Amino acid sequence: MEKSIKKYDIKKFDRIFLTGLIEKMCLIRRFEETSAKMYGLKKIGGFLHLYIGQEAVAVGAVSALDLKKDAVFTAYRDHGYAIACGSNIDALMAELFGKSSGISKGKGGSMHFFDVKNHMFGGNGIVGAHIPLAAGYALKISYKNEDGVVLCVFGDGAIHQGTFHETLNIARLWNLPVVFICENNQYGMGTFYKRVSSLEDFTVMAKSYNMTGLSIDGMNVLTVYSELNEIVQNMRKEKNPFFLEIKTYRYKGHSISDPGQYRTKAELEAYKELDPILILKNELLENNIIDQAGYEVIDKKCRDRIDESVRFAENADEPDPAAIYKDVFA
Amino acid sequence: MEKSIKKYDIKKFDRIFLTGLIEKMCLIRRFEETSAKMYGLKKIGGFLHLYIGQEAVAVGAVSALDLKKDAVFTAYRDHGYAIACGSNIDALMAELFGKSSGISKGKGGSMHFFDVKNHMFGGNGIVGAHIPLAAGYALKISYKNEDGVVLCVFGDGAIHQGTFHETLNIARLWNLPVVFICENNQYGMGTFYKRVSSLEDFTVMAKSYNMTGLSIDGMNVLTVYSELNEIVQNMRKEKNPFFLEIKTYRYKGHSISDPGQYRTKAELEAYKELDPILILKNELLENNIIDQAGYEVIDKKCRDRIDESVRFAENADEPDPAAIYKDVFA
Amino acid sequence: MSKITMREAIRQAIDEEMALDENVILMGEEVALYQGAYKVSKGLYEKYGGKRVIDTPITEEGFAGIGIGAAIAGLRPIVEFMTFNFSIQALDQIINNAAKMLHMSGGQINVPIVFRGPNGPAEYLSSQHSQALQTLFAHIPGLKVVCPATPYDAKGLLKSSIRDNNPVIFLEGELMYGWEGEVPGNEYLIEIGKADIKKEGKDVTVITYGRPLKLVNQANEILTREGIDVEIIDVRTIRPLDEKTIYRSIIKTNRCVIVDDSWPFCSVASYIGYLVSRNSFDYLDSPVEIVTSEDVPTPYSHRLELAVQPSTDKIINAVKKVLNKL
Amino acid sequence: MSKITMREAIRQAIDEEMALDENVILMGEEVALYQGAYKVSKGLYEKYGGKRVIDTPITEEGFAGIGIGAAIAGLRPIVEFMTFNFSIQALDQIINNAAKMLHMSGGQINVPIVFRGPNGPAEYLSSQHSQALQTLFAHIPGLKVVCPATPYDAKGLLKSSIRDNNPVIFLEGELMYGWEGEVPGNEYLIEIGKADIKKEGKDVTVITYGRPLKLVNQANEILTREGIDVEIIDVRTIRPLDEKTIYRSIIKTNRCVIVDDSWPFCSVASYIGYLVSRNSFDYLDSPVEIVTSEDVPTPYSHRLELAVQPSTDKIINAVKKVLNKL
Ligand SMILES: Cc1ncc(C[n+]2csc(CCOP(=O)(O)OP(=O)(O)O)c2C)c(N)n1
Ligand SMILES: Cc1ncc(C[n+]2csc(CCOP(=O)(O)OP(=O)(O)O)c2C)c(N)n1
Ligand SMILES: [Mg+2]
Ligand SMILES: [Mg+2]
Repeated sequence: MEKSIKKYDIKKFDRIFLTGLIEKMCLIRRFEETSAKMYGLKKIGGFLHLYIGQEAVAVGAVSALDLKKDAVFTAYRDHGYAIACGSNIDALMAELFGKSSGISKGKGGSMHFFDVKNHMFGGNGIVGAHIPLAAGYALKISYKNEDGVVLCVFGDGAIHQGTFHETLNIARLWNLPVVFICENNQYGMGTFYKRVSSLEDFTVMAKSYNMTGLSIDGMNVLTVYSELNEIVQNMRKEKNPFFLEIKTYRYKGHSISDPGQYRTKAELEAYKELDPILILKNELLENNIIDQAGYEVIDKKCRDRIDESVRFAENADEPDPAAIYKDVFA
Repeated sequence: MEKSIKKYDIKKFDRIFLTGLIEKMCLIRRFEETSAKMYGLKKIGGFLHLYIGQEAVAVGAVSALDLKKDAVFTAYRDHGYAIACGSNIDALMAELFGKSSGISKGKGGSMHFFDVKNHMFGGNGIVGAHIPLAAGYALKISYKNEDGVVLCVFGDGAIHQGTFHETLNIARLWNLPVVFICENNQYGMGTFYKRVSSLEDFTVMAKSYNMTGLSIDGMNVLTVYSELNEIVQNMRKEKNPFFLEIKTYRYKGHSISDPGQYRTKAELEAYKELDPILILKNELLENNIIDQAGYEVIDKKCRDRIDESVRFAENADEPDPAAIYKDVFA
Repeated sequence: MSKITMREAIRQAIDEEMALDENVILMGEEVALYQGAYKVSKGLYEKYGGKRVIDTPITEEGFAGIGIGAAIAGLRPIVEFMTFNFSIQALDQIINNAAKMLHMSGGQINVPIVFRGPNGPAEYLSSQHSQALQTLFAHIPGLKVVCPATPYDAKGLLKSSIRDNNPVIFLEGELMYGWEGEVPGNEYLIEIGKADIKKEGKDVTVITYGRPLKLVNQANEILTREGIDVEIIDVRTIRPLDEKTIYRSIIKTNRCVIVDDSWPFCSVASYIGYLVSRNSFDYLDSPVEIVTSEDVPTPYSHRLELAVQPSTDKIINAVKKVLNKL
Repeated sequence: MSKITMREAIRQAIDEEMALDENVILMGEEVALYQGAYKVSKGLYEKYGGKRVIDTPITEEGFAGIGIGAAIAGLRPIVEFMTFNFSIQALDQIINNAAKMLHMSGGQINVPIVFRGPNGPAEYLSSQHSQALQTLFAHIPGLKVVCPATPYDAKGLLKSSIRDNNPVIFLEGELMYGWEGEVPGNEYLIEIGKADIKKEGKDVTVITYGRPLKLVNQANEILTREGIDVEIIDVRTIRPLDEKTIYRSIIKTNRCVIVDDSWPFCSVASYIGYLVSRNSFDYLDSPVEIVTSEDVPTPYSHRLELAVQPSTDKIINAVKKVLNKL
């Protein structure tokens, strides 16, 4: 495994960028906490896969993109990516509430946030099924000689799927600009990733496709951002796919109905020390970029924004039953 | 790529074994030549994928097995494997003729030779689809604590299929005794293997599954036999899967209807120098194990056996139309 | 008799068959340590160990094929799909290997395997996770397709499926696991391919299977109050289909409604609808009606997903329609 | 008008659309250098180059998904399956991504893609290579399914399919590539979803699509000689289905036979059979008959495979049956 070292210098980032990162992570965290609460109140149903603990990955990675030309494809644990891409929070919350003003008109729900305006292409419920879609998007970029790149994010559970392997071979063969990100939160549902993998170091798999493979820490948003930035800038020129494992951890169960009994309390506690918001916050405090009061203003702003989105979603209209026959065909 | 070197000493093999090898290769060659002729005479229809040029692979590999406990799974280019496993030649030819005394009762044809008695489990027409079947068979061996091994043979075109990757991961994880053989005859239909692969050296792929990967010469039957023998003997004890690339060449088109215009005459001629029958024959002559007359006796015997099978197939009964409703359910 | 859930009935069937035959193994995602995403395999890993209750990676095509290979070799695997939505990735293995192996090998190789798991509409899951996929299997010769509606039927039919020497697709309604029903204490089997008349009646035959039986029962209560005497046939097995029981009923009632929660186009409902229209032509007093899912992907919104599915109202309407009471 | 083969008609449609719209690309196994396993893409690689005519590795699920992704991004890919038998490996991509994307994204993302290639019985290929798989696609809302029977229809419908903003499954009969028919020199389109009355008649309606039309025509010649006046409807598009043209015909003939080369259970034939039985109930003088593949895997032996398929004899019998002449 080619291990990444901390190669950023916090002083090189401007203040607005840094507070923007913490704000986005906070916004995701508060969105997720509120979603869970709303689920408890039966405002939301079905599966709800929370992103708490993983915020640095989506925020760091998406911050390295130019969403006018780049695109994001992810799986069902997609709230963080939509927020990182700048989706309207009201529309996201309304989607969870199943309302017609939801981002996917109440037809997609938690697993299917789509926001084409912001180049966020889902939200896919079938493990591994979006991996070729991302490469297909990149095929269009390459065909049109554009310099966009595609982020394709999937879990440690998805990496054994045929779609992953079939797609990486083609992506390398056709020089498609995709960053394949295995967001390794250590578990696929109740299964520790080593229990279903014949190897521990996923970056080895990149070699099968003649790609560079790198594994980085996903709890530090600046690490994620810096690595992605480098990869993305290179890719705009060199048009070669890249494989990246980002190690992270989810604090909640696989979905809201999962008590997560397959891991120890000690493990969970240890990872909570590595909370991505805490890490950035401490680094910002240490470097006098913000102070505690400044952080609290940001956090309050996020909480308020989420509360507002709940009010929006509560008051939004239920879809008309006739909507089921809309959008079957274009 | 871990390259194999010639590690056998021809003097260590007994004469009967060696003449057995050349006889089996001849039998395959004559069977294939005659099949092609019968196809021309419209006795046989559909796809006919000939094994000419690759005989050393099936014969060398299967000779290392004990077919009372081991098993063979291959794809549609399966005549050589059935013959190497000892299937009744009459039944094979009758199968090509679509007769009810065919090995698969005339229902399978060229692509679906099955001979359960001789542990030959097909014969599969969908590229890559038999790879998990082979691992499943090995799961039974492992479950019953038997010491059998399974040969799973597929082409250079099949190696990119999801089934290959999904199966290798599980096979390693569950310690299933399968020798995964990529029989690299350089082409998948009209496509040179490097045109559809992001890497040239397939043995690298073994690393993704924590397996040993080895590439060997498939034109020398004694090399194939010796390597397989070692792998199989180890596997009986250690129950770990193994990945082997065997480099070979097919002299005919992909199937009988393919003129093979995607390769040069020079390439074909160069490989004909490496004819597996010629190589073994020369080695046997040089070492005075047989003489030219001895070889001709063997070859004559093979030709006669094939002629006999044609007579058998010609005279065999067409299946009764009612047979279509048989064997739908057990 | 004791009242148990569908989940428990299925668990018991697997447990009993595993106890009887050591060739029976269970494999799938999260079936062992986690005891199943829907807790169907509760206690089985503990009882039978990791050699017989096997967690797989998320590779449906791969592990379905490995199950088929093991069945070819003589084991009797039960392969759980976490839901049948994911079985589409394994369809090539099921259609091209499991269903055809016996025929194309000229009778040499049979494939005793059960593919089971939740199927059909769920709640608030949108279109990829809320599909009733029986047509994809029922269309294929070489597969048996079973879809029970009660714990009693589920247990008896699953035991028969595990003992069957052919590939069996066993469809469990994703919303049914908590439903309760009487199941006898002693061992019993239910023959695959036999319909069950859940209620005798003389005015109209309502044919269904799986989850919609509950809706049919509810509709029946209302219709009974209105003086309409419904005969309810639960086919239980989609393939082979017990046509005789159906035709016999139509001779009596002369009217027929079929309720099915999959899409209408090329559905089981429309197939039965065709068979009845043809084979009971002279006995039908009105056209056969089918009540199915609406012909659209299932949306997330609960209001919309309910609008998509068969409902008591839709069934009542259909019954009145065939009785010319609309 | 000039006489060209089905192969050439399909090639022309692709060629013309590629010339018109640079977003149209063709991808699949052996489509470029080898010019297609069935030579449908002859000359296209030479004309449009490797950026637009793309050879893929043998990974159906992967390249189908990549095609869908490219369509999401705005290209209009034509994905060739060497045969539809191999499309089963790609079914998850087609069913769960292509068919549902528009609906589950609330109308944001449409998927303008054509999946095409040979489908249906071939000769001497046994069961894995000789399947008519239309049911697997026709069942799914969100897909259009087209299955032409003549070079004229194939060209006009394929051009419309390429221009359609939805996923279209375009099924070409594997045995039909060499069949000839008249095709005009000037450009034309045929609307998806319109049936074509291939022959008017008054005694009986025979509905079909794809390859079996030839058998129906042959049967018709014999039946004409016997004084039976057959109306032949070629639906051309399976989904959306032109029901009106069908019902209008039944009002005239009062008798109906449907011919389809897929398996009967949950087939297109039985679905149309149900629709006609229900919606033309008062006009039918006899039960609708369907002629399909026998309900078994296709065997290799030519004699057996012919026994499995629809035949002129089977069609004639069915027609006589609905006319009560048997
Ligand atoms: C093909 C398929 N199989 C099974 C599932 C059920 N399932 C949903 S999420 C999941 C675990 C995936 O884990 P991972 O890829 O690590 O992603 P994470 O949930 O950790 O983000 C499983 C098995 C599915 N959605 N699709
Ligand atoms: C899934 C699938 N896709 C496509 C085909 C058509 N096809 C048959 S053989 C073949 C080439 C396979 O090449 P390779 O694996 O190298 O085997 P070889 O023919 O060289 O023995 C192709 C594309 C198929 N049978 N199955
Ligand atoms: Mg995970
Ligand atoms: Mg090859």
